[in-house]
Amino acid sequence: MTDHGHAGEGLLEVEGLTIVLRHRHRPPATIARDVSLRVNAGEIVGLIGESGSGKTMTAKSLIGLLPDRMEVVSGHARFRGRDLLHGGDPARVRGRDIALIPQDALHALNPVKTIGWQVGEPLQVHGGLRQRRIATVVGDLLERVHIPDARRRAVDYPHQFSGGMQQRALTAMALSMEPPLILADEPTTALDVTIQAEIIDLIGELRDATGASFLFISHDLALVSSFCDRIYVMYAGEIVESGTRDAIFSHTRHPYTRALIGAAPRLAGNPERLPTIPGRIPQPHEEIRGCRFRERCPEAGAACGEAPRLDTADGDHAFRCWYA
Amino acid sequence: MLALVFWRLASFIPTLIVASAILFVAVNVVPGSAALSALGIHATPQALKRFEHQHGLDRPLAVQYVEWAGKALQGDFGTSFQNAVPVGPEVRKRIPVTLQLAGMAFVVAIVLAIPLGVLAGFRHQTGADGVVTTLATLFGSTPNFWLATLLIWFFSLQLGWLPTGGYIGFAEDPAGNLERMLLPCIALGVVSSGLLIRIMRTAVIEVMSSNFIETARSKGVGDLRLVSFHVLRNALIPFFTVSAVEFGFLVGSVVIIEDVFRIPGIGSLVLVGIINRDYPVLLAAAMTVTVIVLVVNLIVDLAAQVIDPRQVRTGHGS
Amino acid sequence: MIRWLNWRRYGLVTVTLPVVALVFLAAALAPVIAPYDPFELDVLVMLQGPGADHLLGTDELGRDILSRVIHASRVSIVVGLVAVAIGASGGVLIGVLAAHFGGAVDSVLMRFMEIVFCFPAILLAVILMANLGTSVLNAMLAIGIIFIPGFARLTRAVAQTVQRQPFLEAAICLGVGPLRLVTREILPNVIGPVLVEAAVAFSYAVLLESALSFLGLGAQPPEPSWGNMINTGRGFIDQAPWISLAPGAALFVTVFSFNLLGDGLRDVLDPRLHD
Amino acid sequence: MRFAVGMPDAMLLVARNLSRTFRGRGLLRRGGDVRALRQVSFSLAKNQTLGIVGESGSGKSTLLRAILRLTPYDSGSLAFDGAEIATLSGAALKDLRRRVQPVFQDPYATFNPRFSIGSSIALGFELLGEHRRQDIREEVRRLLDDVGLDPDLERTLPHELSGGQRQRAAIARALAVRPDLLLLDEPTSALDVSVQAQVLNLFKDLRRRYGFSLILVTHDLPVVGFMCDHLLVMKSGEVVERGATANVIGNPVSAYTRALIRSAPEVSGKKTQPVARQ
Repeated sequence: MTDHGHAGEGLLEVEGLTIVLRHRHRPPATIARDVSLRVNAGEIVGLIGESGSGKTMTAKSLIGLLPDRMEVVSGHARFRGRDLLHGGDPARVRGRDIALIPQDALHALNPVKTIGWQVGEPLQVHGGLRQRRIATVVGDLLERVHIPDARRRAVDYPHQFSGGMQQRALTAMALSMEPPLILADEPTTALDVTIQAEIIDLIGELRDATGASFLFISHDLALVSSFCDRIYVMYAGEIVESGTRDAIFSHTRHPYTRALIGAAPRLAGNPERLPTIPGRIPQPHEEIRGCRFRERCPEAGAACGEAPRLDTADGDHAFRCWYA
Repeated sequence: MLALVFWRLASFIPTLIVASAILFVAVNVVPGSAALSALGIHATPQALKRFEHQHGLDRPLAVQYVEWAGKALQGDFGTSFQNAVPVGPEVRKRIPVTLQLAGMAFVVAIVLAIPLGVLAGFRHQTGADGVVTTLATLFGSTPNFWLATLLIWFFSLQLGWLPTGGYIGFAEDPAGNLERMLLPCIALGVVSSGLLIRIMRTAVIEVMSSNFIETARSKGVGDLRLVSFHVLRNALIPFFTVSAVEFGFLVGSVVIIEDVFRIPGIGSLVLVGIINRDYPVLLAAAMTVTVIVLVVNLIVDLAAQVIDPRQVRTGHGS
Repeated sequence: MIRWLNWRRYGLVTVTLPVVALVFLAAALAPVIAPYDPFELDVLVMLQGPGADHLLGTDELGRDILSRVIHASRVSIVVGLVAVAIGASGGVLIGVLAAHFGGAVDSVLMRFMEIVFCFPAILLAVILMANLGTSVLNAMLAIGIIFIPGFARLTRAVAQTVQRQPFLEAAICLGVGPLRLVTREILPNVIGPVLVEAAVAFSYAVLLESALSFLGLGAQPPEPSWGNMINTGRGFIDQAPWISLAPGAALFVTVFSFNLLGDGLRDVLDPRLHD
Repeated sequence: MRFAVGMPDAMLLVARNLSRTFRGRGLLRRGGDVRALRQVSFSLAKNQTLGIVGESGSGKSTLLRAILRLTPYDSGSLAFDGAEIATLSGAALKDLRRRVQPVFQDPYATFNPRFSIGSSIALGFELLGEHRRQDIREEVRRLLDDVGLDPDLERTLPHELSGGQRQRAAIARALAVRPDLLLLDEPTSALDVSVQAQVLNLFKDLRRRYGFSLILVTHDLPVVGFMCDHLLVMKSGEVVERGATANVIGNPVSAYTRALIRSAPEVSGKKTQPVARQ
């Protein structure tokens, strides 16, 4: 376990983070609004949301990788007590303190560089290691993510790896500087389900072995229900519910979370019709008065005309709803 | 990999045959005019017939082609109608001149294109991009013979810095050679760079939008390292493949530029052949230019395949 | 109900269209707007610099340069239009056929096109002109033929991309016949890129025609063309640079604006790009 | 295991020992062959729903394309309503094209970007040839309403719609020719969970209303669990298991099916089990 010396405080603390997308002709659109989240040392935390919920941009803002026209307009993000958003060079944090495992493994790898070179690149950029030492470390890393015949295959190019192996290589790359926090951005979306299960298993194994924390970003509530310690659910740029896995799935409070859980089909015992959420997710530029889920919410009432705050009910379990 | 190179080389032979046949037909598209122009318009019909028979011009075109191609393969391009001198040695003498001109001009074009293209692509949709893109269109829209004329007017006649044309071998007088090559290379190279800048820019934009760029950034890779290790090599693969076509255009333009600067290369020999209706000369010169272009295309193609690891056969099961 | 244009991205087109229109207008109304007869000799004003009488000066035979530049635009425009028409119609036909039939037809057609495409265009034009005879008509023909492979390659590439699209399979599965498949699904998607290519090819045709005339293989004196005027001017470049400068500038502006128009069309005709 | 009960003439689609090998390319052609389908047999009765489950490279897409006659097969037999699909021509082929309609994975790519949604759907009615021109527009609007879209969306271009809306439009286009069999190729894997639920419900509603049979090709076992009566599990071109969905999921016989079931994420807080590492 990494000892970060801030007892009782999270490894990563995000508070009131708001990200906007600037338009040339339109008023700015809010991509993420007042997002607060915490990742403790050694935790796997899930950040869940459908497309357009702002989950990926929230994560990218932490390492300064927002697209050109997006920017953080308010809020704080502290990593081990150090401010990530204001001052400081995000390039120094990236890969060293906070690493990223990207989605779509094939396209996330440079096609003209060998796997070994790419896995070792953070060591080249951040570490003062000698070439030969890097080669050894890279071999160890590839072995650690269970790439068979790792040392020999380090000289292969990405297209010579299968999808699952590419994702393993990207995981090794994220581990190379032994960062305390790893952001995993839908790392299994492009993979077959059996391979997906392998990668999930690998992440759990690496957490146990290295003590690193993971912020696991996904659109798949079912997937994260199997292995995340705590979960944040995002809807239309806001966190609507957060808590331990048990709290989220066994004591669901927010109507959106409940609807999302119900909407996923099961292997067996499905109802004749799946419960659905009427309407569609509001676009970031749409002005909405009150609760952003109100229009689609089966439980909406008079109070919803005013935007609810993210309230903590019992212990760690919080939700953004007047009626929950 | 080897099989790929082998096939590319093997397919070069039919390419050469088709290309030379096209040229042969293009040159001989109007029958009988060779004799007329060689002997003048007052020649008797009998004299014309005799000339045609003597040079084998009265036989079917296909037969003439096979005979010409067979001899050309051995370096024999026949003798000039005009002065009965063998054409081969004349062509050989001029090849280095044109190669130097085209090569240096292409270097000028590439030296302009790669940094400007990278700058524009890397700073896509910024002011720098706009300036470079406009510049590229300006360059590409300039008629090279007009630019050549302006360059001579300004640098040679107004300022008197450089000679107006002519040629001196590099071995004889390196400074004199470069002095005379400078303006033609600029005229050719700047115009060619127009298209090349755009190609490079497009290639860089394409690479920059790839996911692996973000992966590299997430590792803490800075701009300089990003461009040199991740962007450049990926962008150069399409760049060189497409720029080969532009090289063909550049070599074609040599015909005009050599004329403007009075450079005794293959290009001006083409014009000599045309003006004199000297078909053996015209064919030999045109064929040489074509072969240069095709060979460069071949080399670039092979090089692009060699630097692209995706062409390598998968070694392990994947 | 085809929607062609995305007028939100018309910026570049609105800037260049007036220039392009001006060039076309000058060509169409040349006899009306030209201040002098382009063939009229006036030995009294030989090699006169730009001035009130002759805005762009006169040439070695005392002819008004402005009038000759205006009249010369006719050669360029006509050659450009006809050559592009020949190249585009021939190329699109070959490209669609190659993409549609595939297999051996495709291989033979495209291999041949590939070889012609690799040919230095100017060289081919020069040789064709030398043998067909130097005339404006032959220049159109030669340049048009040279354009065919480019259009064929482009058309085939776009058509093949379209053919790999799921929407084509969706149409096949609906039972759309081969002819309708080409006219409804493939051609509408080909036309956009072909129009863009046509604008760029037009500028290139104007350049090529001028190059041929410059070498004495295109329009023949005394008929004015920008190429032969630049060539004539070379002989007097020291005393009278305007003889070469004026037609060169006209040529340059025309080529430049057509290239920009091509860029603008690229933006406007893409249905997917939006702000 | 025979799961298609009923009279033989009630069989809509029958595959027997269907095989297809993609030849490897190259000069020496060593070991490049891919056996996409190996002796695949199954049958589909009228009004049945069949899920075909498999991961990438399982041959499920090749099978689907063979049924649509977008790709040939090497050996075996594949009969639609008693007629061998490979030998169809002329009117019979036209008939197959009408009666079997696909809905593909990426709803955006299945629309010609130059045509409005309405115009793409109208094409089906035009080909059907049963409506007067002026009535087609009304039919299109009715169909859009049927699939839960605002009829006024007929004038929009594909890129102006959301993923879920596009998939609804794609379903409308397929339904325009009143097909007997709908082939769904990963119809919801590009969609969000909440949109997926809407689209899956829509399929069920429409099936009740229009009465078509359905084959659903997917890698997502729970989707089949919700949608299909019968299930075919494929791996490397072979059928490894088939039967009634509830039976297969409740009592899987093959190791691969068990692995698939274990790996399928389900909201329950249960832990997924990785399959044995390669």
